[in-house]
Amino acid sequence: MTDHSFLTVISPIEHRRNDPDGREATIRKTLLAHEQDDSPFADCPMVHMARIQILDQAVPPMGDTSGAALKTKYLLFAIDIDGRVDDFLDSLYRRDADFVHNVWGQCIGYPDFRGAVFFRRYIDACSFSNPLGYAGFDLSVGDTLLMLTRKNVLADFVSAHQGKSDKELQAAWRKSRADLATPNLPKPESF
Amino acid sequence: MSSTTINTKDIQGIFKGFGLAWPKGRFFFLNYKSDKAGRALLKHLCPLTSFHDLKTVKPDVCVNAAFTCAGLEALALDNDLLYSLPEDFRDGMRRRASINGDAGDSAPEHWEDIWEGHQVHLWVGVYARTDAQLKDWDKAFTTWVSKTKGISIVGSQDVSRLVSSPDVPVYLEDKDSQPQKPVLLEHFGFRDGIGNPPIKGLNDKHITGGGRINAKGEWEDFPAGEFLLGHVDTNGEIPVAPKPDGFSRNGSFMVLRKLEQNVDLWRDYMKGQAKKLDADADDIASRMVGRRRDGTPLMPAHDDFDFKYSSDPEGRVCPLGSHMRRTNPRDSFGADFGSLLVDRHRILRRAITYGELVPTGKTQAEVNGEEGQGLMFIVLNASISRQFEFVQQQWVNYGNEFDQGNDRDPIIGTQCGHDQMVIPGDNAAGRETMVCDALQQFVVCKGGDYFFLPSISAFEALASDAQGWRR
Amino acid sequence: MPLVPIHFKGKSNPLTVITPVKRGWGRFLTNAILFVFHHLPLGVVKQLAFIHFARWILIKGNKLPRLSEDQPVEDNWPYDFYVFTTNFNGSWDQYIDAFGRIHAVSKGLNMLWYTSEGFPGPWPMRLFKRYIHYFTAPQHLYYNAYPGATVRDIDAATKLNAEIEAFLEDTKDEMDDAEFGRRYRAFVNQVSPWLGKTGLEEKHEALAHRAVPMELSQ
Amino acid sequence: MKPAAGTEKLSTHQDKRPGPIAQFLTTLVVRRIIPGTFAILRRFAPAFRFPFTNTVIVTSFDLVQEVFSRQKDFPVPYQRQVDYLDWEPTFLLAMKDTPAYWETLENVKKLWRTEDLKFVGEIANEVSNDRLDKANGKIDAIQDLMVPVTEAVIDRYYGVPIPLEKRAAFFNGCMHVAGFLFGAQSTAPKVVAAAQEAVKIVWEVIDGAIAAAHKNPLPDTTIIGRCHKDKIVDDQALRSYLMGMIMGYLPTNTLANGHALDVIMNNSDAYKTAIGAAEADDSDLMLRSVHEALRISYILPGLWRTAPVDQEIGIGSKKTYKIKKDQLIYISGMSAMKDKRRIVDPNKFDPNRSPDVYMVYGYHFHYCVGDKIADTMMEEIFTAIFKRKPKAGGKMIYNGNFPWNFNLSYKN
Repeated sequence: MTDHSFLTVISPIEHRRNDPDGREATIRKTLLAHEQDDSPFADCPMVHMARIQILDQAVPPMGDTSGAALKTKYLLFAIDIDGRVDDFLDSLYRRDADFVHNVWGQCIGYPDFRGAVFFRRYIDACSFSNPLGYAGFDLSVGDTLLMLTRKNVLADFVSAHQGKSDKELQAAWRKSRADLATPNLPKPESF
Repeated sequence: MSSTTINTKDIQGIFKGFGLAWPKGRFFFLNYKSDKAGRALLKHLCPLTSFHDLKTVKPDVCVNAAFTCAGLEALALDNDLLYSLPEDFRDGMRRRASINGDAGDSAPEHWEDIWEGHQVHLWVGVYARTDAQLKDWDKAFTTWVSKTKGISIVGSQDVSRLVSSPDVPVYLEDKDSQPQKPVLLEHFGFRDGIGNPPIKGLNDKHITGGGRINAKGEWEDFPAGEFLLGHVDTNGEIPVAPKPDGFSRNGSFMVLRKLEQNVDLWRDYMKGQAKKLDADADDIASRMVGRRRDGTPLMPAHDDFDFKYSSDPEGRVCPLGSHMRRTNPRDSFGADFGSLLVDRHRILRRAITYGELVPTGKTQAEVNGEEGQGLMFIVLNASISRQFEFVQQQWVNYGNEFDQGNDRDPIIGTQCGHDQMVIPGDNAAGRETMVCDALQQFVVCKGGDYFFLPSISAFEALASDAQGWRR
Repeated sequence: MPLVPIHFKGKSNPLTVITPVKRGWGRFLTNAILFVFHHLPLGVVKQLAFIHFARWILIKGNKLPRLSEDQPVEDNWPYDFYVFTTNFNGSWDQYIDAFGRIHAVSKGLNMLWYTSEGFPGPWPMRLFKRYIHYFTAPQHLYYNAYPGATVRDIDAATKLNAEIEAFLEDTKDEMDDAEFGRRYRAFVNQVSPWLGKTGLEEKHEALAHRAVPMELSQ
Repeated sequence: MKPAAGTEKLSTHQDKRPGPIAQFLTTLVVRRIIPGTFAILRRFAPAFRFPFTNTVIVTSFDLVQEVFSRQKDFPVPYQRQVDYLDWEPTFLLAMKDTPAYWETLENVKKLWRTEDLKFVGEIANEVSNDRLDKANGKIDAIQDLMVPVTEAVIDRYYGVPIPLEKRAAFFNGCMHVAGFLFGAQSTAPKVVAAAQEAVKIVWEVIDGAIAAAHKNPLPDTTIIGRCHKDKIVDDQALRSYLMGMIMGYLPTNTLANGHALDVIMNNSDAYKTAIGAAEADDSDLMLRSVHEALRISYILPGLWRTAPVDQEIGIGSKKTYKIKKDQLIYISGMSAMKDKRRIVDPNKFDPNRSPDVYMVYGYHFHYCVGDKIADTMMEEIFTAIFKRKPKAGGKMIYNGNFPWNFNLSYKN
């Protein structure tokens, strides 16, 4: 069983005086384009769940009227993955480098080079460790998809073979064994 | 403002329910052209029958009434009041079709015409002891309406109670499943009207098994606020309600759905499954419903009300996917939690059947032709979205919380043609698993809407010509 | 309570709540609480089976990444960030309800948010919901590898999987038909509680209903 | 030592082999001292200037990837050597990130097409099975299997037949020129002269093939035939491309296959995986096993880059290193792929690693242009070998620092 990583990253978003939301707009546009489907994470087989949020402003406690505020906008990236963070980052970069450049590339301090190594270093510089993590189940993404598929395959088999004779049952089972043992797995995000 | 004692004179009679004492009924759906005509109608209907009346006066004819959102708007009420109405109510049932699973045959485009274009402003439910009394009232009322300008009856629906009798067979194949004692029936031949939550301060006596289960595992009655506005609910709060307090207090939201029951289809399907599974059709039917025909629970029980599900977490005795277990899961989610996760989603049902009973061996067409059979399904709750819609959507048309995946309620769920219900087997008891596949649309919604059921005093205030809540 | 639909595909919902925590003792105490929770079994939450993944993390307000000289120093923000993220099944209201109503969970939550400024406690529920809603950060991109599955589906599939593997092994060789029938039926009876079908459906009305009550979202 | 079966034809070259003591020392340096030194450097000084030289050795995963990624800041130095070799126009391997590079790359892709891989696979499959069948249970896997397969591909796919009498000289010439290009970067007159001598025979073979093709046109399944038919580039350019594609193919493949075979035969996990993959006809797993073997061993210990102006590496990380103008940078992919900070348990054979940890074919810009050809060929050769269940174990025999012989015994 692979270990589970909870990655939490907060990166500052560049805020330019002459173009107040130029970079942030690029991020928003990119996120919107990938919101429903075509998710860059779908090709990273280790990602369970991921979210990206733009933190426009920190919310002070109710009743704090001192005007406490952050001076920069931040991008929150929280992700639950199997295995090591570096493997995930490399995978994401390989699948969709443009996405990385259009999101984190717009943040303050991201070097002006292309290459997964800079992405890894940047995320490392912005990530926070030691969360209290909770995982509802102890499976990798691949195992989860396998088990879910098996569940549906078995349900279909049982339903389709109600009231069959023992002989027919055995014959059908022999035929369907392989479908159950090694079913065609759905791509992540399509189950 | 809240009080622990509830003024039953202020609450409409439907809260108590018109049981077998008033077995005949007629629903009128009315429209009024102006606020003035509306007030005339309300005034004519006063006084409505109260909860208190049903217990003491016991009139021959009982009248209750409730408004749709269009009906309240047509009364030219103050904007403050109208804007304080909750959005689910303002949307109405038609716009909430996707939440309630009203698709396919139940889709709003197939509903009866009266539900189109917000014509229905007021529901008037009339319940009588005998047919003759009902006819008299009906005649007087329709004459009055025809004479009064600006008021029209856009639709009406006869309803009546069905009572089982050993002479009228309602079983499928097994004679023994016929209810022996006379019980209130619905058209599929099952006992109806049991399992409603008892309400603190309204019920005469505590009913073990109907209410909620506290942390100690004991049964408790529900606080009134879950069903009656202006009172404390199970969270210890007064639920959000329309303003002002006088308007909503002792009132409630009412969901009315006309549910057509395809008795022939149901019986054929059950027999077909029984043949396929080499099993008893009545047994399959009762496992789908979750109770026997006469209301006996499948779970070991003290009586028809007092039983729990937590001893059967896998649904091998009473299937988790059965209609009863879905709509009132009791402590299905674990003995540790009691009914904590269920309490906020309970509903008070005040349904009444329409159409004649179809005895076994006859078809619906033979009994009453085109008219059809079914249920005027009525729900009372404090929040339509939290209670009725939640049950409909999360418990009836979705099975996650019962470990049923996407499988829907076999009786009233929206079926797509390839849906199944799994009745788990039990190796210890030597009972085989039954998978009922290709479930059919046995119950079709033919229309309905969300109503506001005001208190007696609020109804009278709305009827009065004083400026009151008008704009 | 009207519903505000959210636009993410699938059966699980994201929620991010970022509450302010005072520095100094607040920070110390929060870390101590998190340390304690690291070592607590979270059996009740597992039993409720409605959270895929959740995390709590204390982010020091003065240690936010400052990666360039041009970036202003954050000297006008005297709090730390206490970030809670979760992926849950069901509707928002139902989720928060479960938090507050289950005694063990609400006690835990009270502990976890104890140091957050202005936390009213899990009861009364209306204040609790308002608090959670007040500090919820909007989602901009959400991804779920198995949108058609809930935690309960996965739990059921896990239980089922062990049985399937055992039965596949058991029926490796051809056998007498009657014997096979007997074993097959016993197997099906055993697994029958978990045979509900799951996955994404073309149009599943139940999935549209994941909403924050309008009284809070206004 | 008795020469292994089938190596007689290369006897001219064997005469030049170093004596046993020199060979022992070379092998020791190549197999133990260099990797050991690099491991220490990787840990303590991932960018290390070799004392008294102009060379910086880069050994950590991150820094190696960084230098690879910044092709504009760190161009390749090979043009210097190419100039000595009568090699005009120059080829991809010596080019900077200029429009000319992309034009050349486009032309190369027009000639060497993805759909040809099936043909390459057929050639490799046919030749390797033929060789293994004929050898009767004992074979020198490098000289009698891998080299002939490579030569067959060059002959039948490129369209450059190598006359039998020139075969040994051609092979040696290629190895020598490759050493001159990618090796110690020395341009001492003696070294240059030797390289110019060695390259002659290679040019002879290539030019001969092009001239012959003008007389008897080749089918358009071959590179030369296709180029002549579709007039993709002129002969001068074609000549240069062929040189490049042979230089990057014959010597490196010999090195790669030898090292990979050595790892798989001597690592029980790897051996089991390879046998299993061959049995199940899982070519994907076979390929991953070969790549993993090459990660554990290597093709080349490293590659060269230069810095035309002062640079800094380690950008965005906590520690940066200065690179001075005109310093030579030796980036060791071999060392990087064993970096514990990026790769879990780097000495363990695990074919299921993320594809991102491999830099077997280089990385980013200058990523091997013929990677798929090599992959297809390796897949076929290794499948053919492991289908015959060779006896595990075996020792690679070096010639200088080149893996030269590897004796396999198997059941036919």
